[in-house]
Amino acid sequence: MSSNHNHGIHHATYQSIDEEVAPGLHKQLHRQHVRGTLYVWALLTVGGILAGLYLTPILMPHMNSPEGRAAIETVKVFTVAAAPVAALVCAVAIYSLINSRHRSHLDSPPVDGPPLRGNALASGSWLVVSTLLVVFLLFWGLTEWASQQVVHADALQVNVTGQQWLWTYSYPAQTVILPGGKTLTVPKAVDATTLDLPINVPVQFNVTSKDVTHGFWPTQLGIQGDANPGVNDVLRTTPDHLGKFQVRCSQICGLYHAYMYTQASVIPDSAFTAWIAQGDAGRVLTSAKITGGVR
Amino acid sequence: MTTTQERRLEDTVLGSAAGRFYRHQNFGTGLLGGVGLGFLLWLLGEYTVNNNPNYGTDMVVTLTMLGWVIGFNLGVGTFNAVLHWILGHDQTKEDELYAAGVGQGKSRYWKYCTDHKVVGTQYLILVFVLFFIGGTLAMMIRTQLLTPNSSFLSPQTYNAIVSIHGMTMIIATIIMVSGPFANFIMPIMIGAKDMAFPRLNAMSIWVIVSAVPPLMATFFVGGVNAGWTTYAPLSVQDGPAMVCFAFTIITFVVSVTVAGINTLITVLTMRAPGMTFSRMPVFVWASVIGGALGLYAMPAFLLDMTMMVSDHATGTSFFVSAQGGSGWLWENVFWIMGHPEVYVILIPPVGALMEVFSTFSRKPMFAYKMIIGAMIGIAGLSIMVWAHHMFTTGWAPDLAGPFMLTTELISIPTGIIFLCAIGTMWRGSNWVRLPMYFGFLFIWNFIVGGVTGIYLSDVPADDYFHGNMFVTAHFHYTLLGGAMIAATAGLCYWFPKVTGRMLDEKTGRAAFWLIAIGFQVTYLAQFYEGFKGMPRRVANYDPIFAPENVVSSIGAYVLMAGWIVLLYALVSSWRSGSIAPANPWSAKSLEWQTLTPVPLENFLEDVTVVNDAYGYGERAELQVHAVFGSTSDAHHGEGH
Amino acid sequence: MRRLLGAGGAVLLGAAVIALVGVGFSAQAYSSPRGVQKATSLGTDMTCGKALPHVTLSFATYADASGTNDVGQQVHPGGNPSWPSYGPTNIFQAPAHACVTMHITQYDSGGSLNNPVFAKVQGTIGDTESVVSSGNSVSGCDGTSPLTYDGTPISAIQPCDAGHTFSLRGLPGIAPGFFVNVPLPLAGNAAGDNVGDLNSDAHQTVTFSFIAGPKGTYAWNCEYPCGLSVAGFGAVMGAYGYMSGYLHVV
Amino acid sequence: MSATQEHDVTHEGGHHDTPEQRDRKELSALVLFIAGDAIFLILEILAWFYLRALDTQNGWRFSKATPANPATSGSNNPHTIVHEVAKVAPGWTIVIAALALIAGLAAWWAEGNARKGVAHAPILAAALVVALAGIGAQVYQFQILPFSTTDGTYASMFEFFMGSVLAHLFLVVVVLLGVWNRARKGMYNEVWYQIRLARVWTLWVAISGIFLAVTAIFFA
Repeated sequence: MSSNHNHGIHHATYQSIDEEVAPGLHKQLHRQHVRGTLYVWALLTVGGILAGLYLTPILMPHMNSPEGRAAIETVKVFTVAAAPVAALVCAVAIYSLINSRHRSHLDSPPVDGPPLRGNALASGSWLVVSTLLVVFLLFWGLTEWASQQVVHADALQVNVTGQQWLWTYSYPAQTVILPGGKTLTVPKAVDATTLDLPINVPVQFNVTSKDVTHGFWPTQLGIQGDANPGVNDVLRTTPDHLGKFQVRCSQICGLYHAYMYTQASVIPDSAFTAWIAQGDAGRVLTSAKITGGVR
Repeated sequence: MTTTQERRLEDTVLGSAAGRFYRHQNFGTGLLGGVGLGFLLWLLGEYTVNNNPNYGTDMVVTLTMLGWVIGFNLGVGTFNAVLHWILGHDQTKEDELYAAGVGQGKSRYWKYCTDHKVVGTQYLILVFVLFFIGGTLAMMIRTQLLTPNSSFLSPQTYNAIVSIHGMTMIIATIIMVSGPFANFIMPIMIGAKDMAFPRLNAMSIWVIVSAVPPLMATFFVGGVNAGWTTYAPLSVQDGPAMVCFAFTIITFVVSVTVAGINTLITVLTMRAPGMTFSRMPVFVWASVIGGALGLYAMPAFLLDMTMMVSDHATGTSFFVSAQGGSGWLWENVFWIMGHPEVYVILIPPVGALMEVFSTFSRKPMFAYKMIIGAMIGIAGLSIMVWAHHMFTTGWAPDLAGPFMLTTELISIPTGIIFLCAIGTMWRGSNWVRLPMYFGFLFIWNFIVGGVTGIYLSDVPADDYFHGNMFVTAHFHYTLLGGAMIAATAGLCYWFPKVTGRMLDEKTGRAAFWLIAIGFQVTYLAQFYEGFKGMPRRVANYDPIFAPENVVSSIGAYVLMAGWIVLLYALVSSWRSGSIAPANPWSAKSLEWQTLTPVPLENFLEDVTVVNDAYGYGERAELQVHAVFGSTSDAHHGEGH
Repeated sequence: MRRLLGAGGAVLLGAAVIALVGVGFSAQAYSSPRGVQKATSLGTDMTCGKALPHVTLSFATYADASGTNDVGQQVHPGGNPSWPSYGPTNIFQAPAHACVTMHITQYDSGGSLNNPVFAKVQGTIGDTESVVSSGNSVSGCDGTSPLTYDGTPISAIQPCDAGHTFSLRGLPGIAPGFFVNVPLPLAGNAAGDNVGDLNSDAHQTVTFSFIAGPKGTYAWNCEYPCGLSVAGFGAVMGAYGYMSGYLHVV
Repeated sequence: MSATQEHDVTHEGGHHDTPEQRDRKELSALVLFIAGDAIFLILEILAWFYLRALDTQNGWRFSKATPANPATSGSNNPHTIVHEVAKVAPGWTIVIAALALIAGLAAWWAEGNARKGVAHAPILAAALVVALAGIGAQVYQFQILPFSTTDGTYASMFEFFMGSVLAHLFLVVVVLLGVWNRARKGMYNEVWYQIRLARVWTLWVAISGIFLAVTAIFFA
């Protein structure tokens, strides 16, 4: 038998093995270890919660619709909910690193760790907590999602056509009865290459494509849907804040995918009516004017 | 093993029909065969089918690629055994020994070699090559994105690079652990003498090798425009590059299927006595689960890609809506493959990492049964979550709820992986060597990847984040920061066993810090881009995204520098590192109990397993994983 | 120290490889071998409705990119002979905020647009273009025979009479909302016919003016389905440099 | 390594199994392969029903297109399709599946004979001929189809099914060729498990062929 054929090595067993033969939870979690870990955990949890609450709105753009704000809220809530669990994992890892019994990096540790092969209480509570978290996340997600499925009886129809590599919009002739009883009339169909939406008017986008799949993503409306050739994809929202943003293509669509964007704006409904009344001649683009553009 | 015995073997081999052609087949003859047959079929195509304006070029490219793949495998020797079997000329013992590489020195690494350790090493080299190609492409992407309206690459070249970066990395990560380590280490871990089907094993590597050139050929026939997901109908609209791309995948599917079957049968039928399922190391379980999941996922990939070739070369219309097709068919079938595939990538590295945690914390695996259950649970759930990639496609919006449910459920078994990792570390005698460094990095990265994954699983949030850089950052955190870092931990762990040399730890740690810091900078910046609303896969962008793109690019350069330093450490240690002892980590699993370098058929004596491989800190009788020799106590403790 | 040197060397080597590959790729990129066409200055005048520096650019669309069937003019050296192309180059340059007049000579045949929106002239001065026909004998799709224009400003063509379009857009963050779309009516040449010979071939000369935006790179492409495959946007349409390019505003 | 090592490495890795062990391994591997193939089959049939249900732009068989309201084909394709694409009569589809089934049953018979130690090579030869006839029939069916690949998704799916059957039959022929040749040389007089593998594979191909035929005929 060759000398480096060293199967059957006996490593030193854990020093206080007799205490650990039938370990209860309180013995596995030695008090000083628990305290150290708890400090790290608390610190990280607070950090995570604060980041979730205060960083998210800074990181994400201002949203022009309830759907958009729901996205921000979701990130906020999920970060806060996940923070304690993520912090616990980090805390144990960091504590294990700091409190490593073995300082020499060159040789194998002289003493093995305690042979903890699992603990029903720890595993069980981990399972219960993570299941409860998932149930909460699911409940939150489904509630938010369901609240976005409200179909307004009357909505401004906007036909969105994606093609390589431009979005075009057409407003068919229609009369929309607004929630307050007022009406909004598009007397004659209007084609446009920018997207202009009246504020507080429910909008229904009918999204389709002439060629390949595009991703219709009016960024700050918090909705998104693919433009599939031969299919009509319906998206609904009600923009409730004035402002400008971009419609970007979110699905790679070939050569000029990067340039497939549209300037879009939410404008007062009087401005919208005035613009639409010019009919097709009103292709003079509102958004371009708002931005002090080139025309 | 330069013994009389070996010399005797060499004599036997060389004394038999050594001059036969198939003994001389190697990578070179493979190239010759592939190029030759490819050229022949190209000529044939040019003079027969290249008259259709719509499909002619695609038909020619299809024929050429077919010629390359078949020719290469003919040349390298993939079909030898089948042909011999059909002819009724079974290989002699000498032939089989020759095929296992006996007495051929380093040249066996260039051959159709049936020794699982040679195949594992070949896989390792291939993975390095693929990562280097993919990494170079990534650097070009980041260079293009340094400035908003960069003119470093044309939009067409940019799209081509994005697509091939993606697919190269996907292929490389699928095989990065199941290739090298499930082939080299896993059979030793279960006390087997080889894989169940050594010739299929060799086939799996050489078929993948033949799949790589078509992928790179896409650059020369117009490039793939459609990203690695190659969504139809854009990919139908693409030029013949898409045919090359599809051929890569079809070939790759053959390899993964064969390798998956091989892994499963090996573990099912070739375990050493006493190696019960409950004593199997976690890495073995992970390989089995990864292989089984691959077996489920790959047929879907095959279906999608054959349909794609058919649309290109024969004018069928599976994905062309004007003639009744649908891009949704592509998307569904693609993600039926695609989501399980993510876990085909992830599970084996996680298994490897668990071995690292247990060995370097000097503690038994915490909650062993739970982690096996968790991996099986992840695999089971992963086949029911595919449509979360399609929340915004307009396909079946009513199914958003159920798919949100299954997707979020997957975080429960994923959480158990964390529990087992920290449970194993808790109060351990943590021995912080290089594999452990990467282990800690994995924990942090995978937390970030996991939490951001929860945002994406939620439909209202996904309506903002889908298709933007947030998704890019998320899956790089899970697949690069998670799976690939875990695989790196595994590589540093098994490096002494595979190469017989110790890995230079100082250079390795320098690489680690570059990788760790570069990675965070790169992808945290990309998260910020995503929050702000920058779409994915764009060659140019709004200047409002400029600062974070500069940061991300600089991070990416640091990250790449880190990988290159690590590669340097690996290569220089492999060439001239200090000789590794058989068991440098004092680990208990079987691969460390045999010689380094590992002899042909792995063990010099019969192996009997008596306990699991995690008896750290246990009573003496529980510390023994296996005994060697015909009687269980005869060699117990020998060698001390 | 030796280790550090080695690692440093490896980094340098890797960077060199990356740079080399990058250079290789970018050789076929933006910096078109066909060069950049700079606009010719015409002084300052009122063409765009107010006193602005006036510049002009002239280019053409050809049915045959490589010019192999042509009188010798190669508009896209090494290009695919069955592909149409803009020429002599696809990259143009004009000063910022100037009045730009473009003359595009259309030598190619055509058909129907995928989307009739692109048959309307948009974003030019007066939302019009003027077309002058020469030697055209082909019929328009509404029965006009032959399809000829006399230079009167028009705001649209029949969507089924299109040869190509010149559709120019600003990039995000530079000139949001900037959009110029000019349909080029078809000429009577069959694809692959000898084209590009100004004297004898049928062609339509389209003239229009617009005010250039602020400094930056603007992208243009053709919206007529002149490629193969899905929606006529494969092949040439997916290949950069034929029916797509840039306008550098400096 | 010391000279006292009595480790016998003169048999190549993994190949020192008994025939029973090899039988078990190879049959398990075949079952796994068939499982993967079954997933392919299921997805293929799902794709058929999915496209049939979507019928995007009347493109399944153009059955709703009329001269007044034609189904458009791609803008690059000059043909606007106004007539229904003909259904394929069941005849050949059934014949091919039946031929595969006959080949499988013949292999089964041969396997039984080999177990009993009586003549089995001629039966395997017959099975091989039947499988070759199946390929011939499949190629013939390709040629008599009343549509081409470009005629919408029904045509596409149908031809894809046929291609899939053809590929499977090709593998059947390869396997049967080997088994027959080896049987002819008397290699299965004692160890016959490979005939069983060939039988299982051929029968699976027959079953998958029947599934495809039923789908293609009853759900046009």
